[in-house]
Amino acid sequence: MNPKAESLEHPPANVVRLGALREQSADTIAVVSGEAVSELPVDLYIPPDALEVFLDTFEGPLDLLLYLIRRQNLDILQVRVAEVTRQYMEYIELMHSMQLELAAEYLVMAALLAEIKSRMLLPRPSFDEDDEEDPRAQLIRRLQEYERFKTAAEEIDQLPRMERDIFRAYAAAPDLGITKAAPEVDLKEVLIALASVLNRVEMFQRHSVQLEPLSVRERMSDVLAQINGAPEEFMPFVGLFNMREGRMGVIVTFLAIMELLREGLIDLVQNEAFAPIYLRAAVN
Amino acid sequence: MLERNNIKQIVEAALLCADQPLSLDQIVAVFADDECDRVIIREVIDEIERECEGRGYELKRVASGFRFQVRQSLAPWMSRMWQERPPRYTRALLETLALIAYKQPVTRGDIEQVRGVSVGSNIIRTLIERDWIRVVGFREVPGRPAMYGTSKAFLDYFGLKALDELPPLPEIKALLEPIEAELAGAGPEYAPPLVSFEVDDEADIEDAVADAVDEHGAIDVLPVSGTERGS
Amino acid sequence: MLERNNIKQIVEAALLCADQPLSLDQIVAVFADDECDRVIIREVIDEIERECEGRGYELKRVASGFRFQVRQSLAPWMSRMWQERPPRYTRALLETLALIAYKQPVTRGDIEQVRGVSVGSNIIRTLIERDWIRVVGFREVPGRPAMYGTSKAFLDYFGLKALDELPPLPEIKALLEPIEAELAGAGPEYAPPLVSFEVDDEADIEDAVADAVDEHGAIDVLPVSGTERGS
Repeated sequence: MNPKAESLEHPPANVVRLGALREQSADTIAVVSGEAVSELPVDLYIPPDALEVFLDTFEGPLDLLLYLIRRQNLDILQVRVAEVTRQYMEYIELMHSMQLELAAEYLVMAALLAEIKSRMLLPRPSFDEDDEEDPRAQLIRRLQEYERFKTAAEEIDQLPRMERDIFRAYAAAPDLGITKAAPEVDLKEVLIALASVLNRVEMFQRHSVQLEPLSVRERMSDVLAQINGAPEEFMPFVGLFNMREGRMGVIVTFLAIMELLREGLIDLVQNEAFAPIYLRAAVN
Repeated sequence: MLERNNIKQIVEAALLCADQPLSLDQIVAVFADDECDRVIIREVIDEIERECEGRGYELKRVASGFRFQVRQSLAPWMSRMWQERPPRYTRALLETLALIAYKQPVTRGDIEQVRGVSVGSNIIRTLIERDWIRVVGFREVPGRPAMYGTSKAFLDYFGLKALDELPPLPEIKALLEPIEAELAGAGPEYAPPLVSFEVDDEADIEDAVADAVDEHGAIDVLPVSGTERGS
Repeated sequence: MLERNNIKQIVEAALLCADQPLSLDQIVAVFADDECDRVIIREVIDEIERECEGRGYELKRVASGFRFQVRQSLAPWMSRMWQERPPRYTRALLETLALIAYKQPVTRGDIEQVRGVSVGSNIIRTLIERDWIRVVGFREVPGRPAMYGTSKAFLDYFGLKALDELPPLPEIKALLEPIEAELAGAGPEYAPPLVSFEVDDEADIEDAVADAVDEHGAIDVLPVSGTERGS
């Protein structure tokens, strides 16, 4: 291989885009230093180590292709099929560990690019065969259509909105004599709602939600509220136990404190051995 | 230092968008250090109070601070706004409540993670106003999200002495089965209720449909002529 | 008939303590029949709107009615009052929302067609729970997919009166022009402008190409020898 051609195939920093080149004569597309070059020096695209970051950034193959065209000046129609395929396979490998359903869509897109490329290598069919649309036109249209809505979404995100830019002005109601009627709820409704959400969780992910015994959960809330309501920063450990609750009550409180500790929500503080133990809200 | 008039606008706005009375300290905290001082804020509050004269609301001083409140004399009209049948709670609210009950103490983020859906702040506000949940602390992570737990009022409303009187999970799952069976068994035979309405003028159709949608949720429109029914 | 000033106070108070924006009808309903009429209420609303000038809040008209809101320019101070950060929405959710807003009624399939990825059901659920979208009908194709449209609550959330206040949908932007031109009918005859340059030394070719690319954007390199042209 001629060293000149070699160096052109791997241009140093910015990718030279040899656009609009159609391979009419199949093999020779340019002569550099008297040597025929049959592969385009279009190198992709994304440094491999940035792959993982990028994956999170893209909303799918259309988004990725738009980026490659707009930012990296990739001429998608000149892509080397082998290279695209290799890169897409890398994506798919990564996605395998992340979100499987995306992979298929990237795969379809890689196949489409390969199809476009292979058609361009074949002899051009006579023109008015309008039974089937040129896949390039189709792809470009889809990319353009996607780009419109991608931009529209960005604009919607910029609109002033409640909770971030718009704040409603309220005044408290006077004493109305009647209580503002609140919706009635049957406990069963709450439970059915819970059942359905748990059901959904199981449908989407394998691990199910783990729940502590409810008495412990409830006590965890109480303990936290007490600690946060304490005027000083520290709450004496023994002060949390209500001896009138009996042995069971003490155990529940103890388990609640242990669970809060495990979840990193509180800290236990003791100055020296056998000194009183204090609790406080966890600080980082 | 901000202009006095600007300070007044900000104090007024802060009092109007807070969902609780604001103490003087809380109002001061809305400003950056060099933007104004306590003395001016005090003066501005007095001004705001005076300016409410003749309006439908007044600035009230309550134990925990200042808040705007509609004048007591207007109560008869205000109560007309709430005489309608109370709306029903959404599924999202009930799921959120259930998750708080069973997983407390939890943050909004925890709930969102389980539900896979973002939880609107209005849901949390409604539950707090109803006094069914309360903030029991803050998680010491960036953003210091509030952690919620259920309240005594929650137990009282549902007639429970303690939280562990709620049924354990396996029983809850069993609750869902008859409903699913019903849905599955209904199969292709399931027929949505028919809503019919007549219109004389074609131009009225849209209005009629819009009304029906308001009342029944989504509807299909089937063509019907005379007394015949389309399939 | 109530005094005008009294009516104004009541309207102001109702707007301040309602949970939602109030429509004209809802404001009218606060009064007994003989207390005032629609025309006066309209006038009073205009007056209230004018009187907000110079205050920290304004009367805003959105899709479902009127509401008081803090002046936009004061938002930076208001956000200091909230410990929790406002919710952020993912690109996937915003793109889905944009498609529904601009192309309604659309099915999930329509959205997937444009975005090129499947739309997670949690996105649709979030949008429905936030009450921003709703099912407006079903498309009569196999599977009868639901068609979605946006709601008034969506417009309210973004402070809009109607859909046409959304920014206009961006126009189609050119992409890969030479190919578009060819596809548009220039056909195989389409010839890009020729750029020619001579090099004495073979080693200069790369530089010359790079310069030409800088100047003309994408170029093709065609083999040329002497004064002959390659095709």
